[in-house]
Amino acid sequence: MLIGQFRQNTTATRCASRRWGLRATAALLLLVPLVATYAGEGARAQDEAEPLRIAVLFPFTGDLSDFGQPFLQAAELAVNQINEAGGVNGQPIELVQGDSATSPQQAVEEARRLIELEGVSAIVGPAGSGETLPVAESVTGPAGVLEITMSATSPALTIANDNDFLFRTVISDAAQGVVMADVAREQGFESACVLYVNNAYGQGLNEAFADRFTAEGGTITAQVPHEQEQASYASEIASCTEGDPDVLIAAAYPESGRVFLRELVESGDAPSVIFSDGLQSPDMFAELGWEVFEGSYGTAAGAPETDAAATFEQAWEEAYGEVPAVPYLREINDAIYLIALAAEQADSTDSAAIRDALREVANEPGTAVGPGQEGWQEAVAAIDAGEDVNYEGGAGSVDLDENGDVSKGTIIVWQVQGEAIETTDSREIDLAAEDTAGTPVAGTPVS
Amino acid sequence: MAQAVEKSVVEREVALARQRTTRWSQTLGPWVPWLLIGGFAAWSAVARTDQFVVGVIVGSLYGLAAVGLTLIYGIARVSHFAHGDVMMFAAYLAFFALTGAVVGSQTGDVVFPFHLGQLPGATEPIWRFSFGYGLVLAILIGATLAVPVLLAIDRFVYQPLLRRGSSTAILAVASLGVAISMRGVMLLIWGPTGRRYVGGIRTTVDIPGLPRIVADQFFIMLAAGVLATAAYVVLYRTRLGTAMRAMADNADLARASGIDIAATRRWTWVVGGGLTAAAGCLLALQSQLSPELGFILLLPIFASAILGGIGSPHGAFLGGLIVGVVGEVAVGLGVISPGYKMAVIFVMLIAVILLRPRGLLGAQS
Amino acid sequence: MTRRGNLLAIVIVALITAFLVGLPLLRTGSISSVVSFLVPSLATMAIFAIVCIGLNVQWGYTGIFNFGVVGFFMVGAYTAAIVTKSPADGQFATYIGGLGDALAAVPLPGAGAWLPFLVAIIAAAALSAALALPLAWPIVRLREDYLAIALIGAAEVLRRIATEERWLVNGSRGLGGIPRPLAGWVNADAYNYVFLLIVVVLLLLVYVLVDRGIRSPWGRVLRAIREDEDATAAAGKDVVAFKLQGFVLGAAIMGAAGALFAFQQGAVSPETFTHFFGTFIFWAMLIAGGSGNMVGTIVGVYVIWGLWSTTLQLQGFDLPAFVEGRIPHLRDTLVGVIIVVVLLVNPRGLVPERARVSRWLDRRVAAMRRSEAAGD
Amino acid sequence: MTTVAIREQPTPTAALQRDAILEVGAVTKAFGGNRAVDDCSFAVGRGTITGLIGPNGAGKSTLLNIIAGALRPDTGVILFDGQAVTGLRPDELLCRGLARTFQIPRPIPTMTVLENLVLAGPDQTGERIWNAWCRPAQVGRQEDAIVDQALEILAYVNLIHLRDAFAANLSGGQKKLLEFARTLMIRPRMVLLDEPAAGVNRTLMRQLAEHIEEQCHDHGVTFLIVEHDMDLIARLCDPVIVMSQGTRLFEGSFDEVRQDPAVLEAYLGGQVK
Repeated sequence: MLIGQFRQNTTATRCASRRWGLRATAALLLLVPLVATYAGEGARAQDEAEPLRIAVLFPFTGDLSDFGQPFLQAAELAVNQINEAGGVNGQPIELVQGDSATSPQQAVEEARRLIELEGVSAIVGPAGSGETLPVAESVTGPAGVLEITMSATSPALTIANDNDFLFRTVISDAAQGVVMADVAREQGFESACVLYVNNAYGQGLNEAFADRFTAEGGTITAQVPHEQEQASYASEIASCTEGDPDVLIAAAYPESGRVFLRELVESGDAPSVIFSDGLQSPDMFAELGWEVFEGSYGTAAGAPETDAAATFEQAWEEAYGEVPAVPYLREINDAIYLIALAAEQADSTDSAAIRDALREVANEPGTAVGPGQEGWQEAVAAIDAGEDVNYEGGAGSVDLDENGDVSKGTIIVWQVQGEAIETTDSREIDLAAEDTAGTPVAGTPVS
Repeated sequence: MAQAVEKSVVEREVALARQRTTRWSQTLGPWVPWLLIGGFAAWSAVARTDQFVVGVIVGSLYGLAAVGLTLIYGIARVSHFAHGDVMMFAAYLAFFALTGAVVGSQTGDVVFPFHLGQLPGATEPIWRFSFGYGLVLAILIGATLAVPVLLAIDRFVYQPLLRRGSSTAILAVASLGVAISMRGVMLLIWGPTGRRYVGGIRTTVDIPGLPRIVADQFFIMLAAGVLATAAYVVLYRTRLGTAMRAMADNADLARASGIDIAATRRWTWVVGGGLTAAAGCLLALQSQLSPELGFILLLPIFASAILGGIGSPHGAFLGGLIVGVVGEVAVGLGVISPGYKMAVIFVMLIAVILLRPRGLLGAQS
Repeated sequence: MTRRGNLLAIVIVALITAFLVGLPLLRTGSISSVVSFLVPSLATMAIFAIVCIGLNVQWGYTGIFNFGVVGFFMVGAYTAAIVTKSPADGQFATYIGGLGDALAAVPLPGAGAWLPFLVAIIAAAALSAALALPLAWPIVRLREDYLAIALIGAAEVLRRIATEERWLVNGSRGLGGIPRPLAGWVNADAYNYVFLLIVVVLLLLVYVLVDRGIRSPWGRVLRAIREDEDATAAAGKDVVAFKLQGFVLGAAIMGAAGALFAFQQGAVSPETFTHFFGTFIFWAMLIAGGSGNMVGTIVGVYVIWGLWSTTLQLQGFDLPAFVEGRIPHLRDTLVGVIIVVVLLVNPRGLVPERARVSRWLDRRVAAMRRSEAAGD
Repeated sequence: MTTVAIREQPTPTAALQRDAILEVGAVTKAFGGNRAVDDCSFAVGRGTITGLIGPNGAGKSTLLNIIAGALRPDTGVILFDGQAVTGLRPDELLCRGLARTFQIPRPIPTMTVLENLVLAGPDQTGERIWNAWCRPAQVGRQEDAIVDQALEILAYVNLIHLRDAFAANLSGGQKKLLEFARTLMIRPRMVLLDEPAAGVNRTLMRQLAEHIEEQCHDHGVTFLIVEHDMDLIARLCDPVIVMSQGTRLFEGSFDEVRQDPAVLEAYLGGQVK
């Protein structure tokens, strides 16, 4: 450094002075933010009178972008209901959008923006486990901001390094895998192969299914992972069906499902297929042809047959028309309600305070309250009266355990009937009580 | 004394050098790769018919695109890292011509009022294909529209760089920039969701002794075959082809012998780009349209071109077939996970680069 | 020329700074939130700057055409994760390594807070270099476009391995719960500042090391190889050996940056390390800033990542729905266009390479000029 | 041992009798089907300035590239100072004292004249990166010594006034001179010059010729010069080797060469063709 300075001062003085001037300007410009810090005022005021700001961090672009818009509708539905019923702490909730772009890196940047610049008290999202984990570990956990994901189902989130700021309103993949295995056995299938998307979601489903299926006496012939972007899945399908399984378990997204399901059928002697929730896509079936998969079963995290679920459906129909067969809408709705209730209970918009109140309002004991305008009004009245409340949501009872997970949930069984996806069964699962797991509770077909 | 010893070294070398011409390895050596490839092809055609057929179909498309790549490299002197994206871009243009769809919002497409799908009977399936004459027209239009785009890119990006005497590497970086921009444009206009020309399950054709083949795949193979033959005819039976090959051999010499360098360059982009675009459309027919697919295609296409020998069009086509078949069959054996398909292709690429850098049919430089 | 170039660079840097600071300020009106937003962003930039310095050693100085940056970056990140984490409990995660506890138990003052991380960074650089060497050994003497496609392939294979091999790095689930250096020593509020400090110190260290290397006879040989391999060979230099050294040093630097990235993110998974994010962005930064110039590299990182960040800011404002839903795509397109435009308009980048770099030679020439001037 | 298919060939023994610094034995190099160098053998005597001439396409430059290690021969052997150096890299040859220049001079264009010379300094400690990091003082001392040597050589070849000019901005002749100066940096025992006179003006050429003679006579440097300029050959070279169609046609003094009918035939034949 000294040498460089020396040279410039001595050899090309005229030129050097100008260059130093430029450098100084550059340095000054870079210093602006730092200087401004000290000139600026103190920390952001956590005013009691401030409205509650909740952010959604949804995949509006990227691989899962199909889900972004319905997800946002679900969040808006809850926010509108609460606001029409008087808001939280007497103020309407403000909803802020962020785009995770289905990319961990962008999700992290966005979470940081939502927290620091938008000043939100809680984030709902992001969608995938691959994004949720870095967001929780590097942004919301250290910053102490509540994060509730509605769809990240990887078991790894249970043990995330999140300072207890990460929660989820969706049950782990294990539940769905268990029900898929039950359905397969009930249909009388002896052997099965699993074709799963090679990510946290597919892997979790694959494991849960395989464990349960073999425990129930079935045989797994193959477990084949696949990538999302492929020109052809011929070799994956071939490896999967090589052992002549009775049924193929497809745990994937529509993006790849479109391609491999078509190739599967075209290959001729295709086995029956059971679909995961990722493939619960009417668009995909319409494109492939409904008649091809007539009578095939699938599973999804779904609504229990409770009043709360009915309330949600009714509200959705009033607002937007028919409830689309998109997963996790109820979970989003529940997440917003939980945050609002906890904020009401804590009488604060401070993230930590909301977090502390979250389990109180979600778990027993307490007066059961549900979603919807009326539900909100009842809940606020109960809280004002100093009573405990226990939120029972559209997706289930949403009881949060010490890890921030829900262990009780409802898995629906759906079937392709005609040109529609119809729910035929709905089963409650309690992963905490292993021996009772998967016992059909509401065995009667719906619809 | 030492001098004498050294002298005998020289003389022994000289004797050996003259002997060496008659070694068996020199006569048999060139046939070894062909025996290996032929043996593998025969074995996989019998033992792994399913994967072999898929490999041939996908491979013929890799091959077509690799012919385009090898022409563009050999004549226009661009290491074209935007090649996969050009394929996808052309496929999307055909998609637009057929359906008129561009993404207007997050919920649905805005449909352009005039499109081929509106023509009477354009979507009525021909024979057992899943598509009608509309798609054939759309592919032609897609390929035709892609060519001027390529010519413009060459005119405004690659040529100025070449004129400035930029290195291969700079051109490759520029083509990477082009690839990223093209991918971005596709994402902007058509969104990230995968598309396809025609939905539904396609009709299959049963031929005794063969696996079920989707009728569309006959079309793909036929079209690939016709295009490859056409390319061969253009390159080896026309004045233009002679000029192109002369330019690939030695641009200065070609200029000296009165060949219009600029025009030949343009025609190279037309022929090479057209083949690439057609390969993209056919690939989209085989699987789907997706902006992300472009970059993924790059490795197999380059592997095909290098395997066949850069600068050798028929080598590139053959290379494509080999890459396609080996990739599919290798993961079809069940020994390695299908996720390693690209790894198999990568290993082939490295092996060729190391063992036979001029490729199977490439001229020794 | 240089003056105009410098002016342009300053104007662009100023513009980016104005956007980076101004947009959030406009949004929040609170300077402290802007600062707490920008501090982690600066840390990210510093990490990316380290990657770009690595790429600059490879491309800017040695002329090796690495389109597989993401491979080395990822290897570094994963290495850091498995070195610092506790051993796998097998419940949700299987991976090899997990030396964090063992290293924390080493009887050194406060070992738990720094030793695993120091080891992790060194291991990340070493493993990255160890992978780069056998990979580059056969192909470094090849044509540059073969090298590029081979490295794209290699990076893709590394990504596949990370996705497929669960026993190694937990497969597609990735690794979470990566500890952070010095986390125990400071409270959570101040941590972002501490981390920024750590990253900047490492950036400076890498900068000084590379700068010293490049401004030595070693760097002179690298630059000569970049210009003309045959002529450099005729000047008595073992071209392949020097290219390998440049490549391996660059890869090691990328690996170290990957380790820092893992600490920052706290979780790594294969889906983070896309070619776009892990390779193309760095190329855009290097080309925009000026390859062959360390300051230029850092300016490039600042400009491109600032642009990136700024586009995210725009989401806080009301925009037409058509634009709003496409901001990331617009930004991706812009990255590509920037590469092309810079190559066409100003191939030397915002801050062009300095003509002569050897520090000893510089000093001698300066002295000679001085004495000549005195003699006149 | 059965010998197969030995073609009739002038035996190299005559050349090998003398004290040779460089021996080329039965070197063959083919590009595609075209044999650029075809079973060529000769020797270069120590301390001579040997000319290598021949019509265009005779394989002179290819042979020079093979000797200098830039190309690998298909068959054949090259001995430098009695040791086999076939297939060694250029830098390994340089270590042994064999330097070369290029037909079209190739200094590093983005470096100054001085830097180009300093680059060529042999055995630089600072070329190991850990030395650059850890022992800057030692590197600096050596760098100073190399700069002194480079300045000395620059003064010797009369390029000192261009010390800080970029090599890209030099004239063709100056570049040739710079390349010649570069070979001197390693204190060579033998220098291969590829058309040193091509495109060089008379003054510079005379200067160059003087330097070559001086180096040869005063420092015992052997030169092998590929050249088309017969004046230069006539002035400097003895002996002169004539190549035609990839092989050695004739060897002798310049006067002998000029009168040999086979040589004339080769030249005229080459020109007619």
